[in-house]
Amino acid sequence: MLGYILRRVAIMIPTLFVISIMTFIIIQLPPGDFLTSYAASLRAQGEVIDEDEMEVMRERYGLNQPIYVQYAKWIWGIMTRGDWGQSMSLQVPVKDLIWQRMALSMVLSVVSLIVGWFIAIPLGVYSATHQYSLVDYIVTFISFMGIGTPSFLLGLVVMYVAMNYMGLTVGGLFSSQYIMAPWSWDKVIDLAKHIWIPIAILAFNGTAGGLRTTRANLLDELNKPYVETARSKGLKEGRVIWKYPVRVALNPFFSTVGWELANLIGGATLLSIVLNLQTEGPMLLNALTAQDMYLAGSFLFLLSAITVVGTLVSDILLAWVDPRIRMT
Amino acid sequence: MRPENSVAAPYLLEIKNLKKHFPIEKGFIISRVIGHVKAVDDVSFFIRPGETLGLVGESGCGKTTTGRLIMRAYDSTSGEIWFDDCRMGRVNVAGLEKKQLRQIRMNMQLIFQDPYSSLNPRMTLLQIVGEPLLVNGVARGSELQDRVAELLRVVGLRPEYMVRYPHAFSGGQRQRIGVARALALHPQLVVCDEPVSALDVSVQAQTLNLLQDLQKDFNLTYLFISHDLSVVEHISDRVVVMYVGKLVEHARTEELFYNPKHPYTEALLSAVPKPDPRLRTAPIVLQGDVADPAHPPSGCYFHPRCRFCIERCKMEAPQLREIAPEHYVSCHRADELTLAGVTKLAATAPAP
Amino acid sequence: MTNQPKIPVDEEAKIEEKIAVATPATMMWWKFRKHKAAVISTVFLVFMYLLAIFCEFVSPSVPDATSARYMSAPPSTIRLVDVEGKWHAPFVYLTEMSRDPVTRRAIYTENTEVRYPIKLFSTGPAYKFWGLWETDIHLFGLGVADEEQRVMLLGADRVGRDMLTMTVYGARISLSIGLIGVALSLGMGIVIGGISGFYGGAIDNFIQRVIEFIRSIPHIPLWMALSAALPLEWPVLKVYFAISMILSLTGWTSMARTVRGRFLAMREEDFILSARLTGSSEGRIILVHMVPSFLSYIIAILTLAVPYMILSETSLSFIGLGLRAPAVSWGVLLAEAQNVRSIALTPWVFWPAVAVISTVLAFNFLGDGLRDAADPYAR
Amino acid sequence: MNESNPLLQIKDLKTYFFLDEGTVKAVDGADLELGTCSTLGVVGESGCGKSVAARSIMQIVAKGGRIVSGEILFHHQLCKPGTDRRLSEKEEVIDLAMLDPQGDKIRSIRGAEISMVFQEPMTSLSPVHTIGNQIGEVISLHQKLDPKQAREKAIAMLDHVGMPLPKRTIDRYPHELSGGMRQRAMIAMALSCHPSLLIADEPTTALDVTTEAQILSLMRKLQDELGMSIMFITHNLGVIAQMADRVAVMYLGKVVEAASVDTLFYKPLHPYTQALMESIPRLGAKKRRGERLASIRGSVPDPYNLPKGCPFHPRCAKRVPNVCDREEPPNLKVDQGHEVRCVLYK
Repeated sequence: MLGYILRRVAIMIPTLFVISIMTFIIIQLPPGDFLTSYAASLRAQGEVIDEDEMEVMRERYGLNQPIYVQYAKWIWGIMTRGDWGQSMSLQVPVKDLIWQRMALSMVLSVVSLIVGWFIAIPLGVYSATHQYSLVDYIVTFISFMGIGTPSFLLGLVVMYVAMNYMGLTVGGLFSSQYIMAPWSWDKVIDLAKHIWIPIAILAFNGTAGGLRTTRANLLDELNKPYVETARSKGLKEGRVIWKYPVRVALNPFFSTVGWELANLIGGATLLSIVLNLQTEGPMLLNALTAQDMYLAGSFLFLLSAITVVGTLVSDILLAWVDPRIRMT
Repeated sequence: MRPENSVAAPYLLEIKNLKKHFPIEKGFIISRVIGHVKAVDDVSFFIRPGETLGLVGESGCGKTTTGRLIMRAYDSTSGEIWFDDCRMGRVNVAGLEKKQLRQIRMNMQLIFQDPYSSLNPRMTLLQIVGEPLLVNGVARGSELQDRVAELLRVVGLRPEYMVRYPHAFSGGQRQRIGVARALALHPQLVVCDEPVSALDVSVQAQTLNLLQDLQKDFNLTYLFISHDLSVVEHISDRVVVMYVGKLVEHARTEELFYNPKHPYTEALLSAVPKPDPRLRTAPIVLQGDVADPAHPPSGCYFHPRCRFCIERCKMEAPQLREIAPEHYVSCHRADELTLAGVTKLAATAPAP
Repeated sequence: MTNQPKIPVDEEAKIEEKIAVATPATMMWWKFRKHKAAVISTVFLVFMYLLAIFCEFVSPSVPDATSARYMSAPPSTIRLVDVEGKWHAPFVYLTEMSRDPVTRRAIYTENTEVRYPIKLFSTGPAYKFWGLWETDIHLFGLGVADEEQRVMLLGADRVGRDMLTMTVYGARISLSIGLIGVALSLGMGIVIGGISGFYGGAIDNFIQRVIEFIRSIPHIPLWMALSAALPLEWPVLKVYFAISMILSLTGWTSMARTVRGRFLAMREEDFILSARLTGSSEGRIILVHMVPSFLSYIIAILTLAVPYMILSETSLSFIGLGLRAPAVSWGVLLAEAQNVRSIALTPWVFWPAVAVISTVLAFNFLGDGLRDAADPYAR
Repeated sequence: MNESNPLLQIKDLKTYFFLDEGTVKAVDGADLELGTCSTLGVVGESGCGKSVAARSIMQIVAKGGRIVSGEILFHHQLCKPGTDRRLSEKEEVIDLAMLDPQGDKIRSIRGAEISMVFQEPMTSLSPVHTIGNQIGEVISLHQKLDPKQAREKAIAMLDHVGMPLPKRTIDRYPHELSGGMRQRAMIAMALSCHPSLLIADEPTTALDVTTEAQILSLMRKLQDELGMSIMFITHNLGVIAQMADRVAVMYLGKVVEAASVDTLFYKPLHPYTQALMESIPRLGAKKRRGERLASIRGSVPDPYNLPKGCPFHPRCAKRVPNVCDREEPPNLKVDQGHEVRCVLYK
């Protein structure tokens, strides 16, 4: 098992390297660079920027160097100094911007994932064991709704309902007085008061998907002979179901943690744009439109890295829970 | 049907030292071979024209792989498969090029075990049975229909069924369809891979009878692969017994069943539950499990389970040798052992 | 063959001839028919696609018909009974706009003096049908000048465009981008997955690694980055195709995996081996035996991929990275409604969202039904 | 067999499946009787209802199916734990057909008084739990033992069924064992609470012939040692001949013939039984080359539309026109312990 984990970690490192190269290429794809789009936005406001000044700035950000030099400098900075480069639009080091936002994104996604599962599993089990019952139909329909409604639309609906019927303005993760404040107990409580709405929205999506998976897998497992064996032992029906087929049907959950997390992060990105949350979403969007390449690149790289790590974790989890694929 | 060969070849099929080793691969990005499963390991036997050779053994003994190697469904690792083709003469199937192989396959056909997965559910009987005729350019159009109708009639199905799909038929009927397809090109050799194992008891007999009748009518030669010794005894002229990829005994049916020379054959015969409550003899119960073909034991593969095992059996793998005319055994002690075969039953079944 | 049959003809159980000769398609249809939600969804989707195909004709207005007279106007009330209690064919009253003296917001009132009956095949704003024929015939309308009175079933947006018209025009792009995206993914998926499954070995290994790699990048941020790279000055059509390309860039991976998986599973089937042994060529085996067997399955998977594409386009356009005005897609329309305040005051601008959700839902049900029916022989 | 001492009596059992496609009368009026410490063989082809009948006894009929009518009388021997069942004097008769399939009563019988061994030893054991976990569970459930004691009992049981290295095997997962070993584990699990009845549903069908011989001799040995009855379900007449005391032949949900094993093999009365006996190739009965087997024409009919009258009549060589296709034959007692459902013996 340990050897398996070590091997997997070993092949993860080159993967991350390739990803970092890919992200760097992707953010270099737009024609022009930060300065051209900066100049364009200035021009839109009626200001003019002169060519010499542009050249100086280009020099300072290293934008006149070949792309591989830029990449090498960036990745070297990350590996040796934890320096993710400079955000050109915000004029601060990227590392000062990303960590809190990424952490909040992770909290949002992981909590939603767990909440979603906690609802999805019992409902899915009930639905599968009561196939074609009224509850099953309702649950199935709602899960279809959950799959069909993307989180950002749901976010809009929630905002609309909150505003129209409750007179509330939904949005953000903090009350205004805490946004810039340093972390404190009160700030955490304030966060909890706000974050439940996006969590509920994301968890609804997660529940819908999880429910379908649980139900479908369990329906397959329920017909397996080992369930009959368990029943023939004289176990209570609940124990028969929960100890055996549910246990087997949950394996796919572990194997998909990685993808689920990636999906959730994607959904969370959009939702946070709609709800204007202080997570990575809005900042990534701004960075992309402004061609703030180090900021955007760092976010992209970190998001991919999370997925890669998530996949690794899910593979290890699966090897841990399923003796059939346990590796030596 | 078949032009008379000027020189009568003694064997229709002759297998010499056939081997198939499947590599066991392991590794992440670059996989490496860490061992081999010796699915078929140095097997030699022959089949004469018009006879039925039974091939028996327990699951994993390599009998199905042997059948498929003969058909060249897989390529063998080494060894020769000599087939006396009615047009091309005696050829080594193992070494044939694609084009010649196509020719040869018109004279060798396979009947499968599972009557469900072996018929394409999206084709009508006309398409299924007619496919060999069509792709080999033998018949088309209305001639194809006539031929298929005839084939269906031969296997005991109504020609009108030709427009139907396999889902309309029971397991036994499907197996008849499989037989019709195998016969379409008038093959010389038919490899029957457990053709009745998946069928109900009452349908088994119909199918066995059909195979026997067709053999007579079309002068077919069968390689009959089965794990059921009673069926093999019923249908075969000669029998080959395999154990973990190796051929352990090969003899005429009566010889093998009444006078086995290999302890494994003896145990196998003894283990078959006899359908007669008055014959409740304690079988020779073998200890342990069939050896793992990826990690076979040293010497004779059967030695850990053999009650006659001596030191030599653990060290040295026995060679196949002819201890009586046409009785081949691979056992060091074949000459000295007196083994029990099947006790002759009263020639009649219990009276109705 | 000269032999006389010696075997007695099987005395067959009475099989209903209808079932016995049912083609695979018929069997699938019988199975599909049982899935009520899928059948209803099919009808709904056919309706939506008809709207999208004939959007110029079906919509009572044209998308560029902005009008200060109808800014954020609510849906018109269709009436059958007039104020005097007399019955008429469907009609609308003249809408009059005034402004709230304090808030300066537009207030719309009905003038019950003037009735406008709704006509079928009435004249309206001129358009070019499919960009080919100039005409001014619409499916329904009032037959009067736009500035005089409009019938707006779904109200109007901020700049006074008819929401029904916008939603129907949006359907054309949103619904077709799903199909094009899926078609592109399918093409790539089948070719690459087929190569992977057919050749196996090192090629297969390499392709599998590439697929795993692509899948390890979260889709939405990747799409965001790629669509942010599209030059702003590109024309609508170019952006449209670029967006479908971006969407299928990740979509093909799952398609390729499915195709490969099926290919590998199918190669092991006895009936494939049988076909090979009877001398069928590889081409025949693939075309006659393999493709029909997984075609239905692939179609079901495709159907489930379409809504994903539609949603992705909507998401991208919504955050301003996908299509942009003047293109009309549901995402673009929603992006314009993005301001919550505008949704609260004029909830009808949310209609495109309803269209998105119901379409996606219908596709999911349809895909579910197709998947169930895909293999009528599954036992 | 000891007729005065029945363990299980099934009377006119009907178990139907109500499915979308129609009603399947899987068991349609079956009568079976099983004495203490004896073996009843139930033989029949696929779809004859033999497995469903067995599941009806345990009340574990699959979804969509239920017992429609009939009695399943189980003579529950009340004895102190650990004493020989054969010596018990008090007994309680329970109609299992009347019990709630999920109730406490039937669950206290399942696994303890009546237990079952299934056909597929691979899929009948949970792939994600160790052998010890699955055996220990049934022991601690019915015998109220703590986990440690249950584990020891499980090891002892594995040893009893001839599992090599039971102390190590107990922590193995099913996929790490061979087919024969898995079936031994299944048997250990089924017998761990010393049931008075073991239902074995094709326990050797998935096994090779040498493994089959091992399992059959193990079952015989255990029956002698533990003093239980076995209901042995199989389609293999050879296995039946070797194992059973009494045999019931089933066809399309009905018991068409029941007799002692010797009578059934030497004096079968029902045309179906006779045809079955003649249609199997017998080892050592080889006659001339190319000799044909007697066969039963046609195949088992579709369960959704069964033939009228005697269910076997369309395939029967001895059918009486206008009788067999009209009336259902009654169950006739032709001899001591020999019953047959055929109008020929009226």
